[in-house]
Amino acid sequence: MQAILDVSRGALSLLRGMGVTLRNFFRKPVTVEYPRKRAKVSKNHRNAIALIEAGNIGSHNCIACLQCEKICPSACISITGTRPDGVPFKRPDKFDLDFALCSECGLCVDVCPTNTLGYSEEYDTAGYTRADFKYDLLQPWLSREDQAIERIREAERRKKEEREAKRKAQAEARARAEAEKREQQPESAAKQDQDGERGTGI
Amino acid sequence: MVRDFTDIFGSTWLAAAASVAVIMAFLSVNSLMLIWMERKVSARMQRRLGPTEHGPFGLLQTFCDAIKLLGKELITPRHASTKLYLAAPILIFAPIIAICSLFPVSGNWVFRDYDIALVLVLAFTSMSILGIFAAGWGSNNKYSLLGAIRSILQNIAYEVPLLLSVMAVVLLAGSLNLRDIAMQQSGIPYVLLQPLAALIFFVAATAETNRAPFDIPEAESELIGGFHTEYSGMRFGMFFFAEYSSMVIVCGLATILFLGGWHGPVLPGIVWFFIKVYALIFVMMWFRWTFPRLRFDQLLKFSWLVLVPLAVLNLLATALVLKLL
Amino acid sequence: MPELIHVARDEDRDTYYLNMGPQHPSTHGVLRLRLLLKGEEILTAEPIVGYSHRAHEKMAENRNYIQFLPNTSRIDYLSGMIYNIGYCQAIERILELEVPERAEYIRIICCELNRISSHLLWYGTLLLDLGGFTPFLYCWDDREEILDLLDAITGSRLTYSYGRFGGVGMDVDEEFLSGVSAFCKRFRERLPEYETLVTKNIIFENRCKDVGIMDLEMAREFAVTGPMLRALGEPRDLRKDEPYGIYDKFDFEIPTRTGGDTYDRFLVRVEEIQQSLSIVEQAVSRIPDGPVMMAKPPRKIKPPEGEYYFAVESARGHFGMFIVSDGSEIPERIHLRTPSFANLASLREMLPGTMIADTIAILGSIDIVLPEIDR
Amino acid sequence: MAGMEHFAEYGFFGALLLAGVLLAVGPVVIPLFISPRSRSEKSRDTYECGMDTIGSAWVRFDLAFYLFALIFVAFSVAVLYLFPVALVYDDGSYLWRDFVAVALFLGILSLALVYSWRRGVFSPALRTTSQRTHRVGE
Repeated sequence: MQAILDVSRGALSLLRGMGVTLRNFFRKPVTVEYPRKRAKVSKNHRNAIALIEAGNIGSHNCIACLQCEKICPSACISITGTRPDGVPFKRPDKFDLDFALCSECGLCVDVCPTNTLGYSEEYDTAGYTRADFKYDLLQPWLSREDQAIERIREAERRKKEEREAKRKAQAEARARAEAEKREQQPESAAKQDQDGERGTGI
Repeated sequence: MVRDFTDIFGSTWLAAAASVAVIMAFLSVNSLMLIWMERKVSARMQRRLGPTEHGPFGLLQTFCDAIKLLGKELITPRHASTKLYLAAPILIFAPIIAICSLFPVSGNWVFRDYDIALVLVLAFTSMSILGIFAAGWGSNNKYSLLGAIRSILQNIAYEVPLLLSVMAVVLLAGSLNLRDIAMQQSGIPYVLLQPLAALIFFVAATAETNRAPFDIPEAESELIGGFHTEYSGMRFGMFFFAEYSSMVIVCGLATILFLGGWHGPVLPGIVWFFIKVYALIFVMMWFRWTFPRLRFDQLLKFSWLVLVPLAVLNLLATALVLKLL
Repeated sequence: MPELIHVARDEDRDTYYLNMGPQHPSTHGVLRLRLLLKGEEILTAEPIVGYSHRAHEKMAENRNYIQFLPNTSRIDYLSGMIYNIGYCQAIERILELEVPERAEYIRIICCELNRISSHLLWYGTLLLDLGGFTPFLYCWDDREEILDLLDAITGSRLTYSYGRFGGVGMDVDEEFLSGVSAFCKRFRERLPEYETLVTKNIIFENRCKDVGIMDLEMAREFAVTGPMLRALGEPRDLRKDEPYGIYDKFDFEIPTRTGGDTYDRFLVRVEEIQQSLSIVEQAVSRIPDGPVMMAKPPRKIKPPEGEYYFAVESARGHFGMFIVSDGSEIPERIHLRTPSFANLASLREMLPGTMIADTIAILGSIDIVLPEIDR
Repeated sequence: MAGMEHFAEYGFFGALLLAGVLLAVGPVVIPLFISPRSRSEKSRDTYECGMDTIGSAWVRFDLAFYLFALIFVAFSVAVLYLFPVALVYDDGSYLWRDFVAVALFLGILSLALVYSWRRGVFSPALRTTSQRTHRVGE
């Protein structure tokens, strides 16, 4: 008797299981046909790093401080930089990424002091040789480099002039103030917010 | 009036040649379509899409696969027993065409009408086990060997309930001629008179064809393909071909024995026959994509301690009822 | 039949050795089991590991504490978040850093989601090993939701390096939180379907019940932890026993079973999924506003000289980090105590006497992750 | 000879069997012309999960399997005798003799099953709980 009950209970469980698969048979598939349709990539998705455009100079804002190169656990970034004339910091002349080594940990992006590192949008890179994954991150910016340096110089010059002018104005004011019985307190130039851009000092 | 191929062609040999052509054409297209169907059914049950690339609904996918298999290298393992290893796919494949010729697909349409067709079908379907054992032993691979041993035990375990359930039908019909058996079901199909026998038959048939949940001889997650582990390219293709063809055979047999063969309203008989066959095949696929695999000893226990006693009781009951009526 | 080794003694003629793995579909990676078989019965079983050794512990000695961060989520790639955040918590404990409360909540949500996704993968692969392909894909369908959610905030689907010393890498937005709630709701609706399809399936029950039974003494001997131990009726769980993070603020239970067989391990994990869901729901409903990073995280991580041990409960059990510091930026030694390694060792005792088919079920129920064993 | 004529009737079936053998050879021959050849001897190794094979696969298999084979022989051969019985079952004038014969036959047959069941053929004495083979640290 018990055996018969067991068998029928088992058979019932099997039938109910078949019910589940049949229900799913008529549901809509969840597949995204990948090469035909692109998968949705989250906005924070980590991939090969890229240099981000900084609005005010029309190019990236890398100052070749080598912090990313130092922190990279896989040693896949190599940077060299020189300081152009009239620019207060270095500009990279080589920013290579060996993506074949990269583990997409994102430490370099975290550590970047000028927030100039971000992720590229591609997510299905493929290649036939290791050389295919040697990315030159400066490539897209090469054409704008001269212009960018020009702009930085321009900004630097303007800043210098402003500083000069301010100093001159302050000196004049001071002189005037001294002349007018030394009433006014001189303003500290250092206190002034220079540009609004983070940390770059442009 | 029976119209079989010997009547049409006049000569046995011509008729045989014509039958081979027709059956071979049907079977090759059929297995390719069944593989496609399997992939589509499994995909839909798992909420995937399945093949979509080649042809409409991916219909040509399996044709491409077949062509690819033809271009694959045939590797014979160094330590294999060459004769057995090479004979195995042939042994499995050879009886299939002959078995298919026995099925009456419509009231007056059968390749050759034999009075003992049922015995022939049962005998030759069991022959595939020889091929499986030759493959398993000949490969000299332990996984293959395990698969082969399991296969034999499974086949002999399920042969018995299969025969006993068929016997109940033979008792009712009083004939071993497949056409006669189907003819007698023009009113009520035997599945209504013999529901238990039909169930036992179908379960045993699923096991005979090594389909999940009874696919332990192949058991890709344990035995990595079991008896056909060492087979590559088209030799592996032959096993595949045989598996899907034998699905058609057992489902065709079930259709004739229990579902009334070609009988059905409105549509022509041959259409009804294939509708029933493919519906049964769909159920087999449905099994496969729903259940986990049984363990080997549970499988044997289930056959010997559940199916066989049930089949014996069913047979006795049938015999008793026949006497009472 | 030339050049094969023959078994020497005649009485051994009906036993034979079989390599299961490293290239085997059910050894979950590159585990190799050398089985001595008699027919289908296993006489001895010897797990052989090391095929995917990546020297994570050695790597730790060659880079500073921050640079080791991405490694942690690669040790056990299925519960990468738990390992990653566990490592951060260890360093925070050593340096006595204060983590903002919001960050703690985010950590709990992420870790528990990760635990669910890890259990889902185990669920699917166990069924796959037992021959049920369809539940496997249902699990992956649900797991995908979790991966999408975690991807949105961490930027990675598997190897999250999301934890930071003193907080987490990125704040979560409303969209993420509502996504998590939606996932919990949807997944709770899906659970009965799993139960009908798998848990109550008679074939599945028969495959798992009374297979791979372990007793408590043996579990202690092998230092078995996690769901395997809890399936023996021992409610050991670091989240309750030695609460780290803010686990003590949550209301959850440690599911246990007493049988200690494969089916019990299965049920324990399934209930754990539900408990994790409830933790996630609590966390989402109570998450406070605020920063996700401490005000002034230390620029250089220099733990004082000494030896430290910190452990978290990963999806597989007790994950411990033994950190030896010489006071510099680079660790002297980091030893990782990974749960599956200890759990796997018990195979030697569980396998003999069972059949090949059971091997697969037992192996599946241990829930091994080979890279975590080999490290 | 009457026997020969009887077989001649199955010429059709035999021809189809022959055709099956021939057609099975065909697809295996085609790849010989178009498939690539591997140069590595390693590819002809027996597959054992990527490791070198330990010993041959041609071993003696467990005796338990032999018992299963015996039950099968008992059953399958005996069931064959039922086919002719089934054919003539209901057309005689004997009312109960047929049934009693079949029932007796099946009953005796079932004894084989009962016997092997009682002898424990179907419940292999597999160990499910752990037995100590060695201790940690030994």
